[in-house]
Amino acid sequence: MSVTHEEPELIQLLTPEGELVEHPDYPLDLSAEELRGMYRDLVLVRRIDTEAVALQRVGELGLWASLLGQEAAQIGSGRALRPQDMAFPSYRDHGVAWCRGVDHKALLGLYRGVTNGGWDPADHGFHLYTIVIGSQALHAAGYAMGVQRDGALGDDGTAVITYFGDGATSQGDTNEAFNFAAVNNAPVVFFCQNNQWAISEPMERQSRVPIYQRAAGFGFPGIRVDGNDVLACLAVTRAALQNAREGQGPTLIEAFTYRMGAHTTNDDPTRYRVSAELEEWRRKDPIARLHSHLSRTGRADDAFFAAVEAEAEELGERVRADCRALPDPEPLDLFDNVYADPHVRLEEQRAGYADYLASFDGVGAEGGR
Amino acid sequence: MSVTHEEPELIQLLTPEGELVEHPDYPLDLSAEELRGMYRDLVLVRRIDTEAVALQRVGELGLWASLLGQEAAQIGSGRALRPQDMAFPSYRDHGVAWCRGVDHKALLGLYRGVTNGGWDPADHGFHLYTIVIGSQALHAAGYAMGVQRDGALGDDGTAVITYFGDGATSQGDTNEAFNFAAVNNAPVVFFCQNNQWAISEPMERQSRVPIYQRAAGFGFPGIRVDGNDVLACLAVTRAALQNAREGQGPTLIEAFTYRMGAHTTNDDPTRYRVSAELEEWRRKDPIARLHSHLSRTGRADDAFFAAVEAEAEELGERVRADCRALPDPEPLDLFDNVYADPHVRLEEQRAGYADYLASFDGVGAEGGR
Amino acid sequence: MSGTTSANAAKLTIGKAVNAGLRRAMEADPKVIIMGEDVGRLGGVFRVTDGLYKDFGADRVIDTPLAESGIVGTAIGLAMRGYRPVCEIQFDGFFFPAANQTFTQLAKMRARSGGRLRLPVVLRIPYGGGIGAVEHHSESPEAYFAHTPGLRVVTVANPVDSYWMIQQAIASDDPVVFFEPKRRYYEKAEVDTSAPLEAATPMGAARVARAGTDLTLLAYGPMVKTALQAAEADTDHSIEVVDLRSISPVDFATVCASVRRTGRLVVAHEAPLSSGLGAEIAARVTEDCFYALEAPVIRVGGFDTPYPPSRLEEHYLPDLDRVLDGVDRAFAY
Amino acid sequence: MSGTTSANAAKLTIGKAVNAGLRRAMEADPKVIIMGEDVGRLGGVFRVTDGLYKDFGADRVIDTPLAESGIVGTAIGLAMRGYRPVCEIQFDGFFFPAANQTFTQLAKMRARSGGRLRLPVVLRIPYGGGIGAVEHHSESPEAYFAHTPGLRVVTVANPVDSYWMIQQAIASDDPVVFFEPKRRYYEKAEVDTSAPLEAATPMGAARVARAGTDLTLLAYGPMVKTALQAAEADTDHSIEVVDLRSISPVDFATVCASVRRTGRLVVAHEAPLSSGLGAEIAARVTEDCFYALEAPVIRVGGFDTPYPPSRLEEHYLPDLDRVLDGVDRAFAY
Ligand SMILES: Cc1ncc(C[n+]2csc(CCOP(=O)(O)OP(=O)(O)O)c2C)c(N)n1
Ligand SMILES: Cc1ncc(C[n+]2csc(CCOP(=O)(O)OP(=O)(O)O)c2C)c(N)n1
Ligand SMILES: [Mg+2]
Ligand SMILES: [Mg+2]
Repeated sequence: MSVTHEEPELIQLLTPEGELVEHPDYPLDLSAEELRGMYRDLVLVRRIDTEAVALQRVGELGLWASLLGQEAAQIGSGRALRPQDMAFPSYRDHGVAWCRGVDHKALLGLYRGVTNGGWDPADHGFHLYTIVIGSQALHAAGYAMGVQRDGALGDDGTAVITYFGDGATSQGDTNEAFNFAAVNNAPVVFFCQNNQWAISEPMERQSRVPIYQRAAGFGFPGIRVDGNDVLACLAVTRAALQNAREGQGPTLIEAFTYRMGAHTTNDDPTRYRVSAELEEWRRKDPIARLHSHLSRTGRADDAFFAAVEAEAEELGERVRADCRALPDPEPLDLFDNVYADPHVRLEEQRAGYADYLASFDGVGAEGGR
Repeated sequence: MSVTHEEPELIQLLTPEGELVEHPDYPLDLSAEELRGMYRDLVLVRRIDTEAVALQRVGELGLWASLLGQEAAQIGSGRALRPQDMAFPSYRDHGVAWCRGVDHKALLGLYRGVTNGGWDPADHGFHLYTIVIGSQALHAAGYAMGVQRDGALGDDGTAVITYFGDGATSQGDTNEAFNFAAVNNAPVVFFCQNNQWAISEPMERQSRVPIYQRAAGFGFPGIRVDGNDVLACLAVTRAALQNAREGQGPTLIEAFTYRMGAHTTNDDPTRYRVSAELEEWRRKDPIARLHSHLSRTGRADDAFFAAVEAEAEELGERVRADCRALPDPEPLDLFDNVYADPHVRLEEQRAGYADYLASFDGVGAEGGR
Repeated sequence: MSGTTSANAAKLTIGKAVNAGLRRAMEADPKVIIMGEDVGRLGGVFRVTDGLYKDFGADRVIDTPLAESGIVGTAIGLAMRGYRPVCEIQFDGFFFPAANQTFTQLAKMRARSGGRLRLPVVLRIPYGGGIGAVEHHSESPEAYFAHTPGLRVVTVANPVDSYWMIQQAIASDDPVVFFEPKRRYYEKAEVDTSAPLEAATPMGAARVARAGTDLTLLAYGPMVKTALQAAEADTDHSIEVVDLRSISPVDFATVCASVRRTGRLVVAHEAPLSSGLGAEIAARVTEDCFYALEAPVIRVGGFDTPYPPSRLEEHYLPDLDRVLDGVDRAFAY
Repeated sequence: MSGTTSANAAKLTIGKAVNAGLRRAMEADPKVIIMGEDVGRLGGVFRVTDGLYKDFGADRVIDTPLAESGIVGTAIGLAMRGYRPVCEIQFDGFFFPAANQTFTQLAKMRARSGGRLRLPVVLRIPYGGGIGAVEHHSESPEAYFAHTPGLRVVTVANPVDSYWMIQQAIASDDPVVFFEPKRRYYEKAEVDTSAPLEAATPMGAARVARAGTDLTLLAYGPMVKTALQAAEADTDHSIEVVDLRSISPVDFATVCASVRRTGRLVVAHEAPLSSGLGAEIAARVTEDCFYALEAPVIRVGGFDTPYPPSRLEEHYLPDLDRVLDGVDRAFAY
């Protein structure tokens, strides 16, 4: 009748000091080039993120949810995906978006308020950001049930992944998704970025036990991985996706990481957390550790790091320019795409509003508004 | 990363053959009188149930949800409650209602359609039946949080229990309740009567693993008990309630039992389950096994059994008569008790409907309706 | 099948007509799947999916876990994968756990995607009272849906519409909420199942169910029968009955045309009166037909109370007399 | 506190006024507790519960798990145990996971119990648009609540009402949904906090916010300010502005009295027009004031689309010009 609260095993393949360690269940053999590629990913998504925060500060974005500190969890898991796979993200998963080839313009557009979506989920194997916490986990489970019905499993089959935070594990929908996936043995990986905080609420307000343990209660494996270790995130996600692909059903991955920034640009974390915590996590910075590994082992040289820096610099400039260049939607876009088929009420409202807008023509230069 | 699917331990103190067995964690020392009392409980609630089904057949009730087969789970757990405790039932928990002193008239009234409630939850430490699956689990968790805030824990403290079925474990609310209880260490026992079926859906459609295992995923103990063993249900529930009382937080009890009847009087189980299953469970009948224990050990004699039979007979008659005598509500009751404070719209509608009804006066003997 | 009907016409109840429509849709398109609680082996508590599990198998007729949010949420995912899920919500009162998935996800996702996603999901909801049920089994929640942009909402009042409109709902690339009048499930009529789907009246159109000149009586779903009875019963007036069929969007062209002819409108529904669909109809018709109206639009509805225990439901539900009382009130102007 | 005001009067924003009202209610009754996401140490994302955690502790200001159904569901349990929970739903768009607990449990439980249970639960919901937010942070879902018997629904438009009505909501033995106009959180006014609660205007009463003779302009919550501006801007007419305050039940006595004086009514809200609260008001006022109305009730509302991305919200939300356009339409009759 008792529950054991053992210290959870944390899968790690790269220590904070940048040393490789082996794990019997997760062998990983990456070439130096692949490692450099991941380093580049990490640096560039962080750069997009930093620029976006700055753009919000100057009013070019309405809001931004920073991934600072979570780059490894996102790039590691994102790079484990194959083209045919489908990801269902939350709202902070810019690193996964990067891996799925979603242009930064689309992400910026969402937070600038020129769109509520901005890319084609099918084109990228990457669903739209979902803001209502927990909702996307069910979409992923359902999509995975569709994959089953398509007979698209097997070695080269399709796997599904969904991303959410520690807070999201409290939501009924997330738990229903666990259960739908388990009961149907659906090919879906639940990837929880436990960044220790749900806005101002620490982990303990969301769960009494480590989150990965939730899975066993629904009858599928759960595993905790060092979320600041891009290699471990890659290896563990790859394995879970492969299990899914091969018909072995769902896995819950808890990537143990830390939200190094504010919840969003609206948030003031000094109200609820101490700086010592942040300091501690800074020492585990996901980029620093891969940098240290690459330079220590000679797998990358200064020229490489300089080139990545330069690329980041250039990307940063592009992000700023692209953001400012994003066109505002047209007023009558309001009525588009609400329905697939013609809709009598919206057509009427569109026509009415067009007339209304036209009635200002000539009243003033700006159309009177 | 793998999940073990061991055959779950099933706590049992009384075998189907009526033999007592000991369990180290659940010592139970009942006097012969207490055992006879529980036998009487079982027989009498089954009698109420049988009568109610019959009353539905002749149109005196609109519906009935039979507890047939689940008497031990309900009486065992119900008799573990103390007067100060609070129970949050589902819609089939007539045995618990019996233990909480709720008159059969109130239960019949609900299924006859003269009320949607029918008793005072505070008077009985027994909330109203809840029909929307899963909802009451959260009420119980919240009530238990109130008990904590009242400082009503301790040896003589208050514990809370909530009842639901196997199907209910799929519902988001039930899982949110598990989590609220866990995170707050609230004094609540989750009592799941796994009767193998949710209307036509077998257990496997609701959960991939035994239900008691769900608890560990939320960080509290789960236990499976023989739900047809009234003694095991009593002992296990008593222990869990005591833990709750003493501030050790929630427990999930899965009472492994069987719905021997139809889901409700509206249901036709021959469409989805085979009679062999029913036969198998008949051999585990919760009443038969206590009968066999009592008579084999001489703890009850024929006179006792005859007396219980006679009492059941008399109760049956009372149930029939009481049901038929239940008065219909008055039309204007419609508007009562929707709000505690006066409500301008309902007062207006009440007055309007009173006038409307009065307009038929004299039109015909029956008021024109 | 009755001997007097053509080879392809059958006397069907509303329940059987929906069943036949589902079957035809499933035959026509392998992407159409059924999901919900007890829709499989049992065929649903009202048997509307009877036989489909047997003939199409567990992959296309899915007995889901008992979780309405899960049903709608996974249906969205299935739709994104190219399926056309038809979800059964077992009873009206059990829709609410799915409110988030329906209102914030299903309804908005196409717009969110800038038109890139199609969400051909149907939610079938047996609704309304009058069957002597316990609590939560007699609700009429259609106004919540009508107030939610991105959804189409329809309901049926007869077997012919049931057969065609369920197929139209499935064929629509928009999410459609399909309300079935549970107390009318056993109403029968001849349905000619041989016609092509394209020939059926569009599901967005209201229908004049009975022509009349003095007053328009508008109803939908279970109240259409009551409205027709009331029209018959009022031998003093010529009452036109409009069956709304589409709850959102409302076919105001047909409704207003009728009101302009008759000058009076009574709207009847089972849902609580306040902020019910009748309010929208009254507001809009009054705006469009201000000078044609001889009387304010009169609404007849359920009271603004929770649905009562069944022994009171005859008082709660607008019946023939209450509808006629509404008609009288309209003529009092 | 400004030097020119009395000892107990303070210049408060709407946000601070709700905060002060919460504090006073918590001081007056130890059973009043606050619960929700981030309401504790952070003081809520709008800081409406600022300081309460520090002063009343974690037992009375509860940072809950991230689960709205859990919040409302446990609040019901706490209420049954004698508490008076005030739940914060962080944003309007995140209410929907709690729809089942709110609509099938909270709203109906008193009636279900035959009046034996009291459910003094308050749901505070910051609502409405105009703050440049991302999706789901700008919704106006009040009509869903107005259509749900068993709930009381109120909203505020100024600091004085904010201070008193939150206390009245907490004092009520009925469940009250308390909508806070988030884009007006920083509107300031003098609030005399010394008066007894009993002296405050009842929360069910509408208020004539500006007297006029030619047309009644009805608004609530965030639109009251816009309505007042419109009334000022229209120098050709004398416009009376009514601040509804109570969304359910509506104080039709006050509204109709105004309409009978002016003969014209325009209703404005942010929510989608169709089946919005304006529909109920138009329907009911037309019935009650049929002969007094010179024009149909004109509704000005959000369009029947999902709330758009923020760069379009100025087009979605009825602004001064759209309200004036509504006024013009009313005068065109
Ligand atoms: C259903 C719902 N409730 C509330 C919110 C408001 N909200 C946005 S993010 C957030 C915290 C999320 O925490 P977590 O799941 O840990 O993800 P993180 O932001 O840390 O990545 C909250 C409460 C929301 N978006 N959806
Ligand atoms: C939210 C909700 N959805 C659907 C139903 C309809 N329904 C009533 S009982 C039932 C099955 C419940 O199964 P279980 O939880 O195992 O309890 P049991 O009836 O077996 O005691 C269903 C689906 C409901 N009451 N509530
Ligand atoms: Mg987090
Ligand atoms: Mg069951």
